[in-house]
Amino acid sequence: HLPILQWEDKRGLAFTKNNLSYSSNALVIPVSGDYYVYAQVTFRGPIESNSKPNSVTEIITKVTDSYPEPTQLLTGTKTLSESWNGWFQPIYLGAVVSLEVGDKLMVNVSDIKLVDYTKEHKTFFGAFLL
Amino acid sequence: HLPILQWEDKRGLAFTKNNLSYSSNALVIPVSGDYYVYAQVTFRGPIESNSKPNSVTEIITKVTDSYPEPTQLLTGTKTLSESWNGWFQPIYLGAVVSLEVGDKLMVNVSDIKLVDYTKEHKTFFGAFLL
Amino acid sequence: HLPILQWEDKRGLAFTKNNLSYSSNALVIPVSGDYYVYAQVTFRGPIESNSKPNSVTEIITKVTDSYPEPTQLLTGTKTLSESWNGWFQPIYLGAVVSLEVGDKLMVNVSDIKLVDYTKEHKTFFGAFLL
Amino acid sequence: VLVQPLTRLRRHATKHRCPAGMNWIESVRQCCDQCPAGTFLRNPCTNHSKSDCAPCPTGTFRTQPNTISECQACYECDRQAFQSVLSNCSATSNIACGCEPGHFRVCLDQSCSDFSCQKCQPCTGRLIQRPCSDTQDTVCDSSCKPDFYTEGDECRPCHKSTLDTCSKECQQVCG
Amino acid sequence: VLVQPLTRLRRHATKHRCPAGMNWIESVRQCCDQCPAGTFLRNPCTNHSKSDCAPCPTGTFRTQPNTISECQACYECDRQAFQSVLSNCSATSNIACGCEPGHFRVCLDQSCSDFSCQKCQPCTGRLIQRPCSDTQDTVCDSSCKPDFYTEGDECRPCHKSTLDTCSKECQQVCG
Repeated sequence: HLPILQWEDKRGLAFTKNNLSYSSNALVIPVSGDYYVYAQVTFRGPIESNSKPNSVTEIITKVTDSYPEPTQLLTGTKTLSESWNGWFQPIYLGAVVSLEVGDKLMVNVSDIKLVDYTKEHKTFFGAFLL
Repeated sequence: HLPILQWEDKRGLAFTKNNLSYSSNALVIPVSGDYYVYAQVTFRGPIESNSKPNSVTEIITKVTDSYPEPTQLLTGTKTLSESWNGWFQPIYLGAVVSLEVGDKLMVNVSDIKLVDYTKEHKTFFGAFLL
Repeated sequence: HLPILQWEDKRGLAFTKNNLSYSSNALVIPVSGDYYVYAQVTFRGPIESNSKPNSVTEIITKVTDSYPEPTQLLTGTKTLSESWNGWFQPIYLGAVVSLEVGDKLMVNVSDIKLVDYTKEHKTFFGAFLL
Repeated sequence: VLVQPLTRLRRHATKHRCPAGMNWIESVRQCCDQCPAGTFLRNPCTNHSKSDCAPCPTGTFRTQPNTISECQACYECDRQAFQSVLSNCSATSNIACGCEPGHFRVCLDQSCSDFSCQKCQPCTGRLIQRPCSDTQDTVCDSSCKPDFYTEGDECRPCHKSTLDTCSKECQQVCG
Repeated sequence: VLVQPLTRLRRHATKHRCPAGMNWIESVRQCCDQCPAGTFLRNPCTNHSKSDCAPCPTGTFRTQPNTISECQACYECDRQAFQSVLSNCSATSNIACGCEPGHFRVCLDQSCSDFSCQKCQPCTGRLIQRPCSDTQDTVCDSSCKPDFYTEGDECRPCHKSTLDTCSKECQQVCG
């Protein structure tokens, strides 16, 4: 599977409340229902590794006790045509999904080294119950 | 008008509830109010037709009994600069709009042949009442 | 600081209600709570000025009485690789933020001359209380 | 990197252990038998009735035993982008896509779940070292076929008539 | 351009004037002392107790006196993109990033809050007019160094042996 992003859940703009908790890289759903789930990842390059990625991908995934494999809920895939002296590419995803109590939500990316983790307002992830 | 996308409303991750129904390519609003409406379309190319599109457009449109013409609610337009050995371009749109009971919401695109319809988590459309 | 966008808050699709008001380029928060804040700016070029921007940036900012400097809440930054005979680039941002009564929300952009203000459905800004 | 999850509900789920082949179902607060691959849990079990499993509707599938309330929607092959169906979607397996004859896969990333189908290169004027396959382009010989001469990185057929332009490679032909 | 703000609450905040060094706190409807830079307002003041200010947790900061309920998260320097730490984040100041030696900044826009670090150009065969700095690439002399000759826009070293290719610039070397 694609690498999973880690998140800050307390400091700065980050917060969790109403029992929606964050543990081992996932948001844990406290009660079954329909949630609006969203995430933005800002990708940037080039990085020192000589590989020239030709695309970036962000996927919001669900892991549930009722099924042994993760389910891809939302996917954003963008090919890169940028010249190589520095590029930035944000991908935003958001939609309503039906979730069960105990389900876990995670964000996977095609290449963790391409994620801009330097500023909290450029890469973020969240959910709220409707 | 630009071609209208068709949607799956029952199988897989798709669902409708609380009387918000889907019929003839449109979400039908069951009660007047303010809704957060959103849609993502992943475009991809090139396709066998030799035309080289230089842009892709996604529009969320409203059709209402009170006015003979559709209203464009949200539009995402992106020019394409990608090289021609395969490109992907997601466009996400979302905002709050005031809707009346019976209004219909649809998604139009500049070119249906460029829409990546192969995976439910890459192209999606929805709305919820605030 | 980066230039601040001005908005239409009454005509066409625009509206404010429930005491969330718009004044001097900002949405004013009537009561403390968690809000889903979103904005899309469509950028376009080239414009007559000979400068060739190599990127566009959209930032949703908070100004609060409790702190003398604005806080950047959400940022979308995209480098431009488009050829120079006309390009469009939408950037959508949205997330949940905790706000206090009296806080002001604004949208800043890297270059106001590059903003496509021609159609209300291409560039928009809003917020709703959860 | 920032997370801001937020919801407005109270109850907290605790972990439950079930015997093999069974999953905990929160709504009935008991362990229920898993439904076999190809089906989904239409209604949970009760004290006096087993899990009610229903077959996945056409166009959906489940590859594993489960207690999930819907089946996954099948992918589709991208016919307009020269993809072809290797195996159809069944109740227990997703569709598998490849490339139409004369095309090969160019993966978008390592997972290759997204790929485009590129035209195989024709080895005009060269011998084929390795034919085009679903996953790799044709590999052409570096030198030209007999009766062809190199011009730039192309191989051109030798013309009987033009003696003067007869390069070394075309000697037999020009004779 | 469209705005669609919307919320579901009634009360309307009116502007309150507080003396210098104090801010209006809506939740207690009174003016409270500002917390100094490096701290945040953990609990507002009451009629009989002062503002309860707590230090910013590590990894966060506040550069100004305030009555805000959390500190701002520090930025991080983009080590994978050759950025280096000029000064660490402290309770009262954000981290400051520059470029690693041998690299210079290429600003994304005027604010230069985002920048990439590009390799400095080596002035092979040229004298350095101005060395590479954090904010500017090396400036090389337009003409080649002695014992070097121009070929295209490159400067190549003169070879003692090859008299015939000895251009004017290489005269001393070829002798």
